[in-house]
Parts: sequence; structure tokens; C-alpha cells
Amino acid sequence: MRAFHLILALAALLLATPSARADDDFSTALRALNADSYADKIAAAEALAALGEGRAAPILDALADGRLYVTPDGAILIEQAGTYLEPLSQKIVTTDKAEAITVNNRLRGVARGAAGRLALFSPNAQARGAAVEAIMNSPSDEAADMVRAALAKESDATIKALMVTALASLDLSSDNAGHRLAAVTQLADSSDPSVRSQIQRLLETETDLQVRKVAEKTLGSIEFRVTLMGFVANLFQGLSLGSVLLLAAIGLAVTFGVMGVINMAHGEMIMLGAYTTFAVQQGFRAFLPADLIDLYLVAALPAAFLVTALVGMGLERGIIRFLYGRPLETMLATWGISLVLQQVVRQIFGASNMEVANPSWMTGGWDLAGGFTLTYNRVVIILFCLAVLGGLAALLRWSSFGLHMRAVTQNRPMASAMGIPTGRVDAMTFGLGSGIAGIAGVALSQIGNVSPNLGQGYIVDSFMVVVFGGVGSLWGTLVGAVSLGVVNKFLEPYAGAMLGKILVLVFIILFIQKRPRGLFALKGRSVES
Amino acid sequence: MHSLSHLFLNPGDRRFWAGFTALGVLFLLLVPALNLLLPADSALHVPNYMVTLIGKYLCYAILAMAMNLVWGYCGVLSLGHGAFFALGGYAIGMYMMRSIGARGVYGNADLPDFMVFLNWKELPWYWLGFDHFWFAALMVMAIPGALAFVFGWLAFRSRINGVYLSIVTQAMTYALMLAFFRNEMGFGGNNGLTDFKDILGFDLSQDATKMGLYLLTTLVLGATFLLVRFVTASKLGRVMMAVRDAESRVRFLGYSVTGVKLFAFTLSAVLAGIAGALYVPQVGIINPSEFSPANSIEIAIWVAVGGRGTLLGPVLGAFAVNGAKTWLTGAAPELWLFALGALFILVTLALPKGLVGLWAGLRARVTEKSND
Amino acid sequence: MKFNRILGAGLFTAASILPMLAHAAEDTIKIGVLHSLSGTMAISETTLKDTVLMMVDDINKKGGLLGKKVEAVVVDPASNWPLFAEKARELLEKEKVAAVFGCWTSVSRKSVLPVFEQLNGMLFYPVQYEGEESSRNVFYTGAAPNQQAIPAVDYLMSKDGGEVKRWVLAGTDYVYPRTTNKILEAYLKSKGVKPEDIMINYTPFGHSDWQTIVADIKKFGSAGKKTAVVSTINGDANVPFYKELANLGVKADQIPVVAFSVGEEELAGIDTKNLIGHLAAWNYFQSVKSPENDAFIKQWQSFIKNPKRVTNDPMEATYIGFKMWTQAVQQAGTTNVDAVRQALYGQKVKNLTGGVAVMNTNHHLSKPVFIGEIQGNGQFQTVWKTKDVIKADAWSPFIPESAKLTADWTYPWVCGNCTEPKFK
Amino acid sequence: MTDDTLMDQPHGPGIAAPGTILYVDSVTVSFDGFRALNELSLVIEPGELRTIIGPNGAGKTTMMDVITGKTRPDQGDVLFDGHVDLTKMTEDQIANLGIGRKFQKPTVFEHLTVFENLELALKCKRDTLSTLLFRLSGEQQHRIDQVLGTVGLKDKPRMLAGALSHGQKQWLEIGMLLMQDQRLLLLDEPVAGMTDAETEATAELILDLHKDPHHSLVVVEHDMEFVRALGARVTVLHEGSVLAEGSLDAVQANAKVVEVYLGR
Repeated sequence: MRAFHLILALAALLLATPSARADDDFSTALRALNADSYADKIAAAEALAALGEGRAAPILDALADGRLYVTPDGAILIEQAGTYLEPLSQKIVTTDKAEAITVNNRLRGVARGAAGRLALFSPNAQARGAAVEAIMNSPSDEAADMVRAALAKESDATIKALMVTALASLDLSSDNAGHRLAAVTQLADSSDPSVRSQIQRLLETETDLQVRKVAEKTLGSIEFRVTLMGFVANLFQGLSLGSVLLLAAIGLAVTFGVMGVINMAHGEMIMLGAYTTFAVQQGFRAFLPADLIDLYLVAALPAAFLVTALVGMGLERGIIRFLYGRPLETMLATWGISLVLQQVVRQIFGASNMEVANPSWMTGGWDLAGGFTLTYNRVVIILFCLAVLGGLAALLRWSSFGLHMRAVTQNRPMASAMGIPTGRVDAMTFGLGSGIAGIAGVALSQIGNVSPNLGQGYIVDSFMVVVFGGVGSLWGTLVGAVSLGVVNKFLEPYAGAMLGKILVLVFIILFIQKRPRGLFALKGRSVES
Repeated sequence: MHSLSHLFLNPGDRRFWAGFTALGVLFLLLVPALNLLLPADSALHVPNYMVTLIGKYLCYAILAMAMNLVWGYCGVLSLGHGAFFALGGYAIGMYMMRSIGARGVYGNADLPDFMVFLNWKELPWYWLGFDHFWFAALMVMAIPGALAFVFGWLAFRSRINGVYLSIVTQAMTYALMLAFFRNEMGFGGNNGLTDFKDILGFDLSQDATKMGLYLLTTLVLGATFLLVRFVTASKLGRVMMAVRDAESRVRFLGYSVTGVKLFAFTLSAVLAGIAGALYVPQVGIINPSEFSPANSIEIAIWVAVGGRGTLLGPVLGAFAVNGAKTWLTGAAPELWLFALGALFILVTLALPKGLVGLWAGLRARVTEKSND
Repeated sequence: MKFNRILGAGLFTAASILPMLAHAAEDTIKIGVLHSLSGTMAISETTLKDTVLMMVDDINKKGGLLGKKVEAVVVDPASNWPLFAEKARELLEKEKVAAVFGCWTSVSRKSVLPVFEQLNGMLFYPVQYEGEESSRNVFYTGAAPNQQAIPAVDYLMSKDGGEVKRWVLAGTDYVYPRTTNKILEAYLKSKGVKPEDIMINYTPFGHSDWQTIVADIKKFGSAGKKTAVVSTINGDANVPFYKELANLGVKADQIPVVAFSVGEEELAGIDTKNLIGHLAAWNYFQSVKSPENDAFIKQWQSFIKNPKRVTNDPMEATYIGFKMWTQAVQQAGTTNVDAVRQALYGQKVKNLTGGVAVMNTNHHLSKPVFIGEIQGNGQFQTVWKTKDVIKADAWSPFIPESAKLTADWTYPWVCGNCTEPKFK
Repeated sequence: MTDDTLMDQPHGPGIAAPGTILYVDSVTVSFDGFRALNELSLVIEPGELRTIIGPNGAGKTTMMDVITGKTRPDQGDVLFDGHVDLTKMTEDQIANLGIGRKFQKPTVFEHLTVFENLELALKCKRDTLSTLLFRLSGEQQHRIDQVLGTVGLKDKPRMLAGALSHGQKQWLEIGMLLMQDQRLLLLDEPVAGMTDAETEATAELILDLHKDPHHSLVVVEHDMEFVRALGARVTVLHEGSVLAEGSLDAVQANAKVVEVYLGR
């Protein structure tokens, strides 16, 4: 019955501009939102939606986002980036007395659903699409009727399709076997796990054999697609874990692989990179206009590289160079360095986690079929780490610095005899390794903690990657990291996160017994002696 | 003849015994005497907590000597020795858990509290036997020994050495840490084993028991001292040093480097296990964080600080570093990591021979002065 | 030469030990602060160290205790559990402190427990924990599971909470989550939740790659029944967890996450814009308006010289513990542990959030419980609170073998875990 | 030990070369594409003294590496005593078979004394346990003193080997070779860095050893004077295979050899 009213209201909305009378109802309904109990607020929100006016949608959205404010005299305002908008007059109001209207999840759900329904008729196709999604999340009979109403007017093909599926999944619970049959047939090429579970529930109760048959068939095909997507998801997660490992390890591959220096403070270089990111972000927040904030990450890259590279060179010149040829001592000295670095950061920034926000272009993800979401930050990191690897490889292969570096690695005395400043090359190589660790820190700050212990978490893993892949071989590091990541992710569902990690470690240990020099070993005398 | 051949490696027997007895007197007689005989308000009185503290250091000293055997003499830097230490600790811990009996909070005579709590119905097979002290004592040596033997055999046979070995051993202890964190493992998960009541019927909360454990540790340290000296003074000791200096050359002389390393590694692991077994009753808890790679690295640091390849160095290092740690964590809690880190850097840079080397150097200079 | 080396060794040892023999000044009351300032736990514990220092500073400004100045002895157990025991012993035996405020993790508490019991010390433990313990020498001012977990679940099952039917219990693999989840599982089943509607998942400490698990949660939540996540994930692992939630678009109005280990301090490390509406259950929120709280926050921010610094639940627990101790000392007229212990029973302190906290004879507090939703500004907005304070159970009635145990340190029980009174 | 290893060893890939102490047949070794040994074949008879010359990179050292088990050949057979396949054995097993080697660059154990260096080389059971329990017997002691005399280090048994002069290290290493009392001795440039007097003495020592039919020697050397002094059969290696073989005069007359040494 209410549904019928709704439709009338909607029709009214579509025909005429709101009359003065409607205005009064609207403003009273609006003011009702500022109630004491959540129950009343919910009632108010539903009432407001029931008026079926398009302009209610932004208000309900604001309510859901906690952007709806109320002045002491009960006027409702929408907060937008620090300014207040009076929804009726659409005027900007300035006040400092406004208080946010509190919401809880239930109210938020109602508001979103209502706003969604209203948005079904918004001129903006995207909004309509979102609206259908919203309705799918809070299904109800009147919702179904509304979608039908909207479907009749819908022009955009993709949204039509979306609505049809939505309807179908709503119809699954209809008591008309015909509708149900149509629905299950309709849904045959969906790959949405929620649809799957709906059909499963349908099958629990379904009596109509015809429907059952089709439903089972549909279910089968959905199952197949969902498992397929599951596999793809696993693969992606493996790759993204691999890319994280790789980022953490590349710098090490340079210092360890090229110079043979075990840098136990490598993790702290990553940590410094992350803190530099934090500092840059704060700088942007403090000194630059708000709309530039999304670019802070770009600015952080060179900054982090510079900071860590300089620190690295400092360490090399100040400490590590005196330890060449004594790898084990180097290990211990750099361990000492890592302790000091951690404490330094603790003294400067304090022991607690620092907040590094993802820029908006790294937040969220593409919802693909089968409930698999391709998250932006992961994708960015995968691409980024490939870029870093490529850049490094190019540098080593084509730049004169790279040439010197390789020369020094292969035959130090000969290189110096040929007038290559081995000392400077060492410093720069170490600086390069540390710098890369630094930009790795920038990336890792986007998915994890930024705390003084940040580095500790990566050190063992990155050593494993380098040793497993084969010291001195970037290609090996790449393959090592990715394969470890993927293996880990495919183990996790069966073994659980912890056991998976353990199994991977054991595997590496055994593997190194077989191939002491890793996957891509450098053969030849130079290595043997 | 025997002593002759080491005149230039180790000090002559007379000097050695002099030093040995001196240490013995210091730890075996002096400390207890100062603790028991002197009144509490006397300036020289050694309070109880100090005794337990020194007892703890003594365990570290044993551990350091074990480490020194493989690293200092044989040149194999294991960053997984914390694992052997912890395994020894767990073995004795399991015995003490069993001897709690029905005195646990849930009053279950058959199962330790944490198992009752995880709804385990019966004792897992690998806990069987730990009701008996002799079995636990055996396992204290057998488990670390066996692990070291298998791991070492695999590693040394395929000639994994230098930093590679260090990294692999690190991975080993890391994997063990993760494994022991799992509650399903049946070793108490993150909390490990705790709430010990008594050992061999002696109440652990009694000062007398603590003193007993302290003295026992001292004796074991002495025994370790003699054992390490026997090994390093033997021809095998010389081969070990030869391996440290020129591994491949030793092979061409017909010695099996794998065998030599395996011997040193396994023996050292057993010693580490014993150290752990003495440690746990004195600190009253054993848990997975003992496996953390950081701990193992620290052991190497003690040895480096004290002086590698010397008999006394490790003991010295263990006392110096841990003493400094105890003192600084109280005196300068915000800054002690700086001091510790700086110490490591300084020692590796300036004192490659550690404190012992420093001392020897100073003496040498003094004698030179007196000569001219 | 060797002999001299040994002398050297002896001297060095002495050198490292002598400073510890220094004797305490007599005209002060010493209290110990046993919180990690380095290592993995420094993240959380440093704050509590500062809180105690602030309280000490405050009481000294007010003329001290029993006419004496209070002196805080700060040590750093460095997130190393055996070191906790060593430091505890040092504080009690060498520094002769009247009381110790410290520990965060259960394992650190377990590690110092024997020391406190042997030397009859007094420890105030300010963190929410798994219960299943009541020591004569420890006062637990943090929440027990029935002061955090159960109310939270009740709320989520209520109409306002969204009538949740399907539950994910996700935690770090250690004793607190295990106990809490065990209790919750029993509780949920007693409320008629079907086993297949409960998913339990444990992850290692500092777990950083949450892709798989969050994806699983999404799948589990897509079964058409309202689903919620009860998170007992510990410290470090939370940031990557919430970032993954945000990026995989797990919205609070679809799958709300209620956490027991995430407070203002943890949120300060996360960008909360995409987490609005996810929940936490505590006995304290900074956002709760009350004169005491406003004063406390002001005092804290000026003490720490950072107007943005947040407060959190363990800080309030520390505050209450410290207040109760000082009141008890004044009541007993001495810092003698046994006298103070007796004086502590029934001791009352005003909560920062209104109402009055009471120390019960099971060494646990009665405190109110709040459920809050995360806001964009990193604060919580209270959406539900208990009418009155709730008394902490040391032994949970939902774990069969602990249900039979009673903790009561007054006559005739005088016992932390007994099935019948000591004296009849 | 020695005997069992003989037993254990598979008798090569079905082949045997009776009457030879060392039998190298078409051995090839390559590092990253570079062929250090190319189908090298070489036969040493029991009791023979053989000198091997050749320009740098001719593969002399690699050959020794292959014989002593340091490097595994990509293909080819290496037999000791006519039937023991060396390509499957580790360095220490081969050493215990009775093959001793002196390195081009003298490698002695610098942190051990001269005496201890010799003691380690001493021929005796070398498994780990016996080494642990080893006690020096009177006549072993005597043997060491004897060798100390032979290599002219009688007065410095207690000196750290690291403190010796280059020449003395050479001698010490020769001494270690003597202590091992091996059947086949491989000497890689034994007189490099020695004074003329020392060089002569070395030559005599080698000829002495040669007198005992129990010893077979392979000497790699650049110093033509020295080679002449030994007056033994000469093999010329070039680019990893045998270029010429015969008396010194014969090979020096050989056109190919001249070309290799003097270049075009």
C-alpha cells in the first residue's frame, strides 16, 4: 500500500515542480531528522524519502555520511568541505554553532537505501546505477516496485541490465512460481556470490520442480564462474604480495647482491622512507592547498629516495667501508645501526603509529565479477614495483655508473687499476640500494603501519627473497619474490596464514640445500672462490 | 708435547688453571658468601635479585661459549643459536609444567592449564615422558643436538657457508618462532610455558632453590669451560681453526670439512640447549620470542664484544653486554638502545678482537714501554 | 696474563653492577613504572608510562602522599618477557617500590606474576584482557571479557545494531583473542546462533597481508544474512587490516567490524575517512563529555605538550588504578602492601566518563561499557552505553572449567581460583 | 679409510687404464661459455716425473682443480691408479686416496704455527673423532722434526705461519706435502718467488722425491731453467688441451709451441 503512495509521489515528482505546500511538508520532514532517538530519526528519514522528492537524495546522503548538521534553532544544513549549504534555499550559510546529527549504522543503512531509491530517477546514469546497487543491499517489496517503475523509463542499456538482474534477484523471493522461474533463468549468467547464496536459499524451500531444475543449472554455472574468479583473485593477491616482497628486497639485491654487504639496517631504510612520506604528507597538509594533497605521494618518492640514499652513503663512508671483506662483522655492525636508527625515529616521531593516508586515487577498487575486487593501491604498487625494477635494470645495463658498478663487483683491483674510483662507486652503490629501500618505504606506507618497527617485519622476508632468487641477479629477485608471494597466497586458504608462512620458509631452507646459490646462480670461478 | 703445541694458541696450563680457579672463586664462593653472610645493609652485600641476575648472565655465558665454539673457532656464524637455547628451555619447561600436576588454576591433573583451556582432551604424544626429569634432561640435549645435526648435515654437505649459512639459520629460528606461536602446536602459544611451581620437588619461589640453581649453573659453566678447552686444544681444534682460515685448503689435506663443522655445530647446539634448560627455571618463563632472530644476533654480539676465538672472551662479552643492558634499561630507559647500538658498531669497527684483544693490546703496549 | 684477564672480567662485572646498589632516598614513596619503551610494544606502552608520570607529577603538585613526595622509577623491559621479570624483581627488591604500574601483554603479566607473588608486591594492570586470572598481588583495572565482548555482541544483535545473524570472530593468535572468542562462541550458541553462521580466524602477530582474509569475510558476508566481524586483532596488525577493509569496500552499514583492541591511539595511525561506522567497545572514549574527562584531556595534552594527542581506555584504567592506590594509601596511612590491599577493596573512583568505578574483592573493577562508532576525525561517537556499571568476572561463566571457580580475596574465601572457601 | 673409499668407488664408466697412476681422458670444463679445458687428455705412469708448461690461461690450474676434485668436469674421465674415478669424489676423499697438491699461491694456515701446519698435514686417520682424540706419537714427532729440517724451518717450529716470508711459506707448503706422504704429488709453480739458491734446493728436493718409485710427480712451472734442471718429460698445454709433449729440447723446437709463446 505504502508502495503505491510512493509511486504516486514519484509520478508527482516527475511531473510538476514541488508546490509551496510540498515545500512545507518537506521542511517539516527535514527538521524531524534532528530527533533524539535513532528510532525517531529513522522514521523521519523514511518519511522524508516517502515524499519522493529528488532533492531529498543529497540530504539523505549527507545524513549517511555524517555531513548533516543542525543549528541551535533547528535549521538543517549540509556540510560540504567546511561550508554549510541550506538545502531548501540552496544558499551557503556561515555558522559556527552547527552540530553534526549523530547517526548509527542502522540509520545510515536506511538513509542510503532511501537516497538510493530516490536516485533511481536522477538524470545522472551513474547515480541510477549506484541506486540499483544500494537497493540490492537493502531489498524490499516496494524497492522492487520502484525498480520496475524506473526500468520502464530507463534508457541506458547497461543500467537496464543492472536493473533487470536486480529485479530478478528480488523476484527470487516472489511467491509467483512464474516470476521465480523467470528470475532464475534471468540470473543464469550472473557471477555474484550473493546471487549464488540467494539461489541456494531458494533451493532449500523451492517445491516447483521446473524452477528447481533451472535453478540448479543456474547455480552450477554461477558456482563455476565464482570459483574461477576465486582462482584469479588468489593469483592477483599472490602477485601483489610478491610485489611487496620484491619492493622490500630490490634494495637488498643491490647492496647484498652487488656489493656482498649484508645490511641488517635495510629494513630501517624502508622505515625511513615511510617516515619521509609521512613528513611530506604533513608538509602538504600544512602549506599547500587541499586539492593538491593527492599529489603528496608523487612528491614523496624523490624525497624518500634522497633521504635514504644520503643516509646510506653516510653509513657506507662512515662505517661499512671499513668492514669490506668481513661480511659477518658487517652484519653485526649494521644490526647496531638498525637499533640506533629505530631509536632515533622513536625519539623524533614518538613510538606510536603515524597516519599516512592513501590519496583518493589509491583508495577503493574495481568490483569485478565473483565478488573479487581489484584494489587500486595494490594495482598501483604492482605497477610501481615493476617500474622500479625496470629502471634499476636499465641503470645497471646502460649508464656508465652501472658499468663501473659491475666492473667493481667483478674485479675490484682491476677496476681501480683502470682508474674507476672504486670508493665512490661503493658509496653510490650503497646509496642506490638504500634509496630504493626508501621508495619501497613510500609504497609500503600505503598498505601497512608507519612505526619504528616497520623495518623489522620485512628484513627476514627480503633476505629470503634475495637468497632464494639468487644473489646478484635482479631477474632472480623478481622471480623469487613473485613465486614466493603466489605460493604463499595459494597455501593460505588451506594452511592458514601462519602455517603457510612457515611452510614457505621451510621450503626455502630445503631449496637452498639443493641450490646453494639460489634460482639464478652466477656460475664461474669468481663465485666459487 | 701437548701443551707445547699450544703455547702460542692458548695460555699454558698453569696460567689457565690459575684463571679458572679465580673465576671459580669469584662466582662459586664470593657471590654466595656476599649474599648469605653479609647483612643486607652492608655496602658489599649481594642482594637476592643480583644473584638471580648473575645466574641469568651465567646461562648467557654458557650460550656465548657455545656460539664461540662454532663461530670463534670454526668460523661458522649461526644466527639460529637462540633456537637451540629455546628448545632446551622448552624441554625443561615441559617437565616443570607436568610437575605442576593438579595445582594449576583449573586443577586438572592430566593436562597443563593452557590445554584445558583450549579444550584439549588428552596430552599430545610429544608430551609423553616429560613427567620424568631424566627424560626431560635427555631431551634438553637430544632435541637441539638432533636438529643441529640434521640441519647442519644438509647445509654443510651442500657447502652453504659464510653469510648464506647465517641467513639460512636465521630463517630456521624464524620459522620455529612462528611455529611455536601457533596455539595448535601445543606449547602454550604466545604465552609459552609459565606458572612453574617447582623443579625436582624444590619450590622455585624459595631463595634456597634459586641459590641452588645459581651454583649448578656456575658448575656447568665451569664444565663447559673445560670441555671447550679440551676440544679447541685438541688437533680437531686446530683443524677447526684451519677451516675458519682456509676451508678449501683443509679439504686438500684430506679432512672432511663437513664432518668438522657438523661436530662443532652439533656440540655447540647441545651446549646451547643446556644453557636454555638452566635459564628457564631461573627466569620462570619460556615463550616463542626466545626464537626471535634478534635474540640470536645478540648472542653473536656478546661473543664479538668479548673476543672471538678466545676461551674467556664469550663469558666476558655476555657479562659486559647484559650487564650494560640491565644497568642502562634502568638508568637511561629512553637512550639505552643508542648505547647498545653504538657498542656493537664500535666493537666491530675498533675492537675486532673484542675486549680480550683490547686488554692484550694494552698489556703488550705496557710491556713494550717497560722494555725500552 | 690470563689471570689479569679474569680480574678484568671481575672488575667489569662489578662496574656494571655497582650502580644498581645505590640506596633509595627515604623521604619519598617510590612507585615502579614497568612499560616497554622500546621493541614492538613501545607503540602502546609508552603512552601509559607518560600517563603515570603525569599522575605522579599531579599528586606531587598537590603536596604528595602521606606528606612525602612520590617518585616514579621508570625502567624499560624492552618488550622482552624475561626482562619484564628481571625488571620487576629489580623494582621490588632493589628499588623497594610501594606499587608497580605496568605490563600490557598477557605474557608480560604472566612473566612477572611469580615475582610479585614471591616478593608480595603490588601490580596495577591497566589493559583489557582475557580474565581467567586473579592474583593476590595484582589489581586488574582493564576490562574483563564480560565488560567488553558480551555487551558489544548484545548491541550488534539488537535492532539498533542491525540484528546481526552471522558472525566472523577474527583475532591474533594469542590467549586474549582465543579466550574472548571462546566465550563469545559459547555465548552466541546460547543465543541460538548456528555453528555454520560463525567463522573463526586467527592470524600471526603483526600480520600485514590481509587480502585473503578480508576477501573471505566479504564472501562469508554475502550469504544474505546480516554479518558482523568481531575483531580481537592486536596492535600492529590493525592498520593494514583496516586499510584492506577500506579498499575492498567493506562498509560499516553492510558488514560492521567491532574491535576490542582498537582505540583512539590506534586510530591516530589510520586514515579513518573510509572506516566511518565501524565500531569499538571500551569502558572509555575520549569523545564522552564530562567535566572529569575534559579536565583529564586538557591535563594530558598540556603534560605531553601536544594539543592533538589523544587519550584512550588503558589511560583511564591507569588513572583509576593510580587514584585508587593513592586513596587506599591515605586510608591505610601506610604504603605497606597488605594494608593497602585491604584498603583497596570497595575503593571508589569517579570514572572519567561519569559513574563510579569500584574495586571488587576479585581484584577487578566495576565499570560502564560504551559502544562507539568510528568517526572521520579518528574519534569514537558513542552509540550505546550500559545503564549502570558492570562488575568484571575474573572467571567466565561461559567456559565450563572456569565457571566453577570463584575469585574473592576477603574472608571466608581468600582465594583467586577456588571452588569453595578456604575457611568454613 | 683409504681402502674403503677404494672399495666404494664405482670403477669409472666401465673403463680402466691399468699401469697408469693418473689417466685423464678428453676432459672438458667451461665457465660461462669460456672453455678452460678442451678435450684434455694426459697419462702419468707410476713413478714418473712430469713437467707441464704453457702460457697463462692454458688451463694448468684448472687441470689440477679437476684432478683434486675442486672442479667437476663437464665431460671426460679422470682415473687414479688406473681404476678409481676421481670425478665422483670430494677433495678430502681424493686427498686420502694419496693425491697431494701444492698451490700456486702458497696457502698455509696463518694462525697456526709452522709445527701445527705440519702436524695437520701428517699422514694419519683423519676422520673427525680420531682427530679429536689424536695424540702425537714419538715417531710422528720425529717425522715432523725431520721434515722441518728438510724444508729448512728447523729453528722456527713455533713461529706463526703467517709471519713467514714468501719463500718460507713455499717451503712450508712443500713440507706439508711431504708430511702427507702421497703417491701422486701435484706442484703448481713451486719456485715462484724463490731466490736462485732456494730454486736449486727445490729442484734437488723434487729429484730426491722422484728417486723413490713410490712417488709420481706433476710439476707445473714457468721458469725454464727450473724445468731444464728437472730434465723430465714436458707437456705443453695451450687453450685447454695438449699442444705438444716430449723432451724439453724437442718441445722447444716444436714450431707450434714457438708460435704460441712468441706469438705471430
